[in-house]
Amino acid sequence: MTQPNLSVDIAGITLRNPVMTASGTFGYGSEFAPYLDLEKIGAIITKGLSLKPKAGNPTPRIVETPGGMLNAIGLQNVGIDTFIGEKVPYLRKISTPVIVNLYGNSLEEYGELAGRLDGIAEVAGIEVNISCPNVKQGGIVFGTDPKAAFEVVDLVRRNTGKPMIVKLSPNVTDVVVMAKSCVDAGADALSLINTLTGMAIDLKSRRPILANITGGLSGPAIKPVALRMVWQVARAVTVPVIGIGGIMTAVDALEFILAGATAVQIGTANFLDPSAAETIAAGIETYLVENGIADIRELIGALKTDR
Amino acid sequence: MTQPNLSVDIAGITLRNPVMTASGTFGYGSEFAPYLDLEKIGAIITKGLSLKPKAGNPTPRIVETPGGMLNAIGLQNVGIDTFIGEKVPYLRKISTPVIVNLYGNSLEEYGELAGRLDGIAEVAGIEVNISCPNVKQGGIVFGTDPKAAFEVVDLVRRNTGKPMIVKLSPNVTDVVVMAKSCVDAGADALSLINTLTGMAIDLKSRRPILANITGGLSGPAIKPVALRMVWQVARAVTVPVIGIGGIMTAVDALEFILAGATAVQIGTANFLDPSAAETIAAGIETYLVENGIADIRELIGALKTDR
Amino acid sequence: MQFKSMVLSNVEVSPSYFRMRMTAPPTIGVSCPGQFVMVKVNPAIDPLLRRPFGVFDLGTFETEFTDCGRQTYLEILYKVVGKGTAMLSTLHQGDHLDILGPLGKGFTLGDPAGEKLLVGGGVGLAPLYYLAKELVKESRVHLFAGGRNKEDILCITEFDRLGVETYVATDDGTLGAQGLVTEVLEQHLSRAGANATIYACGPTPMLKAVAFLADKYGIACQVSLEGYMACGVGACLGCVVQGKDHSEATPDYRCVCKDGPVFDQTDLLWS
Amino acid sequence: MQFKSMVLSNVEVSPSYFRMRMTAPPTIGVSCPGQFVMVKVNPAIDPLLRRPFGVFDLGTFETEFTDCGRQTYLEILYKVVGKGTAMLSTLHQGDHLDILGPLGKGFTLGDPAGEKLLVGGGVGLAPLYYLAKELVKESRVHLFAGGRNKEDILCITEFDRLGVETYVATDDGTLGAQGLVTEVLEQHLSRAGANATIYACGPTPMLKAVAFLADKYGIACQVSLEGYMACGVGACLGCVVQGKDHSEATPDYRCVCKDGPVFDQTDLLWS
Ligand SMILES: Cc1cc2nc3c(=O)[nH]c(=O)nc-3n(C[C@H](O)[C@H](O)[C@H](O)COP(=O)(O)OP(=O)(O)OC[C@H]3O[C@@H](n4cnc5c(N)ncnc54)[C@H](O)[C@@H]3O)c2cc1C
Ligand SMILES: Cc1cc2nc3c(=O)[nH]c(=O)nc-3n(C[C@H](O)[C@H](O)[C@H](O)COP(=O)(O)OP(=O)(O)OC[C@H]3O[C@@H](n4cnc5c(N)ncnc54)[C@H](O)[C@@H]3O)c2cc1C
Ligand SMILES: Cc1cc2nc3c(=O)[nH]c(=O)nc-3n(C[C@H](O)[C@H](O)[C@H](O)COP(=O)(O)O)c2cc1C
Ligand SMILES: Cc1cc2nc3c(=O)[nH]c(=O)nc-3n(C[C@H](O)[C@H](O)[C@H](O)COP(=O)(O)O)c2cc1C
Ligand code: FES
Ligand code: FES
Repeated sequence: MTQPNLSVDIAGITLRNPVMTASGTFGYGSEFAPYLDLEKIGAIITKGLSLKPKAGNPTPRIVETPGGMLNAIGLQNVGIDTFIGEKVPYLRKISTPVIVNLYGNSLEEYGELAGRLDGIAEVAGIEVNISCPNVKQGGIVFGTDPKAAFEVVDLVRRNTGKPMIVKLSPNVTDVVVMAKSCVDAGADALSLINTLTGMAIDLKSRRPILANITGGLSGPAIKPVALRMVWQVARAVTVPVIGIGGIMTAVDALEFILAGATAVQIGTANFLDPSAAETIAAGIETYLVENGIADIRELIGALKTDR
Repeated sequence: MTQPNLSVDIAGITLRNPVMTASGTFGYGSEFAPYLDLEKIGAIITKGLSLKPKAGNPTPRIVETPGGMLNAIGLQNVGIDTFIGEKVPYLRKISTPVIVNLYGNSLEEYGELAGRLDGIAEVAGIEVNISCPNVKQGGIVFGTDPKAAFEVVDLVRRNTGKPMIVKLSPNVTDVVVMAKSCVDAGADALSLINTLTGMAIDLKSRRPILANITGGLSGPAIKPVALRMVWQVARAVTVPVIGIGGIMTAVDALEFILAGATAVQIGTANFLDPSAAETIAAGIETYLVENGIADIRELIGALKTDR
Repeated sequence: MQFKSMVLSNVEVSPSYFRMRMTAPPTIGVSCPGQFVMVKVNPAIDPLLRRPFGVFDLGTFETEFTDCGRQTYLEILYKVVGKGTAMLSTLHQGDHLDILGPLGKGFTLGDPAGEKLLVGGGVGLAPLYYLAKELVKESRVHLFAGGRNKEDILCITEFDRLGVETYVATDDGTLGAQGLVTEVLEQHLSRAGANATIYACGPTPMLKAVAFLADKYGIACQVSLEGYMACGVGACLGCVVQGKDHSEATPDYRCVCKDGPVFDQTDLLWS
Repeated sequence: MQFKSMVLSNVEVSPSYFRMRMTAPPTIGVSCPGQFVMVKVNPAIDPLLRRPFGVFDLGTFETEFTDCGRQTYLEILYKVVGKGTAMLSTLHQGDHLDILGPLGKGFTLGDPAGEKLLVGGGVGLAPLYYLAKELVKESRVHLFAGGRNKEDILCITEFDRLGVETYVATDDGTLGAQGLVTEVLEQHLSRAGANATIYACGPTPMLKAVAFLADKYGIACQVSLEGYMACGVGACLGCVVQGKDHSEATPDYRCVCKDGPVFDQTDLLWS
């Protein structure tokens, strides 16, 4: 059999295979270069970027939980200026598309940031993280209110010509409502899920383990929730969906693809195995070969739900 | 040191210790009698009861997931008539309070069922499961809409003089809003969390593993989410809160109590160790003794969140 | 009952099939062959749930390590199919397991005068060995063992040694007759007495075919089913199968774990 | 690098302290003492994250099992404190582990002429052994080992054998001087040369006290820190500590995993 096609298109970005790395779990890519071949993965999504450098939360920032982990990094990042000065030159050296995950603490910050990134050729696209509190509006999270989400996405849309992925929060009653709102506002693709809000307590000290009290749950534990949401959203929208949440193996990734994901992102798995993204991409290829599937696109949304 | 006090009061029901068994995971109690002493646990919550017998979903109904399991039993149960005829006589033999978990597929069913249970002396209290679709209203789940939840709880309140616990769904944007709505409608106590909606896929057959496609996620995987929600709700309401979700050990139970739970429920753990509830109750006692704590109530909500 | 057990041996009897012997308390009461145990493979949460396995054998042996000079053991015969069984297969003598059981309702031995026809597909053989051990005491016992190839045909010499007459069929003919085990069974059924009983365990399609034959020849038939289980004690309602009177309006679900795993085939709805 | 390793030995050297030797590829490049490895205790998801351990020793031994007749090994010295280390302690020779490392920036050996003062609290001793091995080649090395009681004082004879002068202090006086190791250190500092260097690893309060003494006596001091880690390679930002110029407005967070674990004490904000 000839080589199967693994390439997919997300919002106009061509990926050599559907395996991307999730924001905040892969640094700016260079950290992982000693462990895998960055040219063998579909895309790199960089750590959440903001306009100004952000200190992030005090420590402890991470804690292991059953089958998962909580993080409350607090979106620490270098800010757009340092990003342009120090990170972009490295990204120029790799041919794999680099997608910049961004966030703001106000509507205006989102808009301005998107505008500044629009001019940078090395940025193949942007992923808008809307799981952030709107500091100006009493801290309500953009991504949990369809109207607030619409406003953010709409503003970003007007400030960028780049392919725009919107990353959805799972901490909502109806993820489909949120998804539709973002698509209506101009999202070219949706990625989900971000982390579930959780908490861990230390009995001895009688304190929350995380300095921030609550944090975001990721890892295998959340996979069933992520799979369900991806399935719900993929059936409800026409833009491509990117599946994220607890993907550890090629089998996990293929399950998300069956559920309707055009691509997947690998997050926590990078910590357990820094070559995970490459291994998973290779595993998908092997699966296609062994099952005589000529094109990965045959599997997207191919889940059979009749009985 | 003298024996510590483990007894707590939930909505007027006195529990000898704060460890209850969660609905749907402990049958009607008798199934577990060979493995533990039912007189050593705080309360038994029976399988979700409906007015008419309910067939439940086709199989497969359960599947293991990373650190958890999905179930889509479909609330199979014998219905109120058989419950009264066949189950109540057994319950009469044990002194541990028995709380009946109930649900309806319409507002009216909830009301009628509550009314019928009101007259049964063996029933110490009721736990209203609002994580059910309102069949008459296009299937929207009562427990995900504050108004629908208010209506259900309000109606049940008017049909019962028994202590009433309302069991909250975690599949919502803001669990505090739901909690307040239920308290406003007359809930004497709140229990949380019910299962998170999830999904599992079999790559080989390209089908969902559960016949029902989606199911409810329980077990250690969900503990961080449950702990966070219990903490949020306990700070926001004045009625007692019962913590549920992935509790496997006495340490887990104590963490929920620190977060604000007056009692806890043991669910999935019963499957791994049928004596789990008794073991956990004993473990809590040991902890109190070893730490010189005279009364479990000293720990309720004792989490320190200042830094 | 629930007990801590120690692995005594864990041997690969055929590629990916293992036979594990472990300690059991002397008070372990297996009320009848066909019951099963739920094994917690390790104390961690991965895998989370217990795994069900039929009782392959039960007995005692002499030892100097107990006061009474004897030790009770339990054996299971299992196939590595996924995570839990893969982990089981790596255990060594001296490793510990947590066991729940014996559970469920097993086989009814019935009238000793009748011929006993055991039908096992692949690892479905597991509960039939302990059954055969009981049956041979008073009855004439035949075993029909089927599989895809010779590697799926397990422990035949052990059955031989009990005095059981064995018949083998494999899909590829690498052992015994080529074809389905039900074909070999049918040849035998056509001349079996009316008081014969079939005892079958194996994949569902095989059980269906066996039940069909039992009906056709009017011969009593008990089948041992599998079902995805969480609790093993009839509480979670995860493992149910439809009883003969089942309908949506008047549900008749039976728990494989508590009402079974062994059922009279006429009590089930074979859809 | 990331490699599969086989356990060669795993010995309890003191109650709840273990020393594990495992295979490593010959190309494993430890650039300097003080680096660490991230160990995946088992391939399951419980525990999920890798666990960080300092490199206690590294070397080769003769063996007939490799072509070149030698095998590289790596040693860690660890204390059982939770789930991951408890599981590690049950591993036997022949068991497999997945290792990431060596990672991070270790100790700077500096001017050989200066006296080298190693300060270890409890299992904080771990990275100091490999450091001492390197330092003794050219320098005079002292070790100050502290703990709650004599069982926390590890591998002192190994340091002795290297020619290191060892001083011990325990809280309860069951070994060495009674009191804090920093008290013993201070006695020595008062007569140490200005070109001496302190190398410290242990609990944070001890490191703080050591850094305070280093300032007081104007002596260079490198400290090895701990931090909760997920990635180990500087990507997750979980393990950070505040650098000397840190403020909310101009954040100066350093990754323990990548910028450390060893820092010059003057580069850190000791709040
Ligand atoms: C009453 C009963 C008796 C059994 N006796 C035996 C026996 O003697 N020997 C033997 O080899 N097997 C037996 N099985 C099947 C055995 O339980 C499964 O092969 C085993 O649980 C697979 O676990 P795994 O982790 O390797 O597979 P995975 O596929 O990783 O398991 C995932 C989940 O599915 C469940 N599962 C997978 N396959 C089955 C199955 N066929 N039946 C029920 N649950 C399943 C597992 O228990 C687990 O919860 C029996 C099953 C039942 C219900
Ligand atoms: C750079 C570095 C080097 C270390 N070197 C050694 C060594 O040589 N010998 C040794 O015994 N210990 C060392 N530690 C500490 C060791 O990593 C922890 O004791 C170990 O991770 C505890 O795992 P556990 O599963 O037993 O404990 P648990 O408490 O169950 O672990 C839960 C989580 O907390 C983390 N954690 C717990 N304690 C610590 C800690 N002190 N530091 C960092 N993370 C922690 C674990 O990694 C895990 O993610 C080192 C830590 C770091 C950061
Ligand atoms: C340490 C850490 C940091 C993260 N930082 C970000 C971030 O900056 N922006 C973002 O959109 N998501 C962030 N995430 C969420 C991940 O991108 C991903 O959505 C989530 O972890 C679920 O996937 P997983 O289960 O594969 O890890 C972070 C996750 C982790 C664990
Ligand atoms: C098999 C199964 C059946 C359940 N049935 C019910 C039910 O009938 N009514 C209900 O309110 N909750 C039901 N639940 C939810 C549990 O009571 C509990 O809220 C949930 O499992 C989380 O707790 P755990 O993680 O300890 O299992 C069921 C859970 C399981 C696993
Ligand atoms: S396994 Fe729970 S009812 Fe059968
Ligand atoms: S452990 Fe991830 S940045 Fe240090």
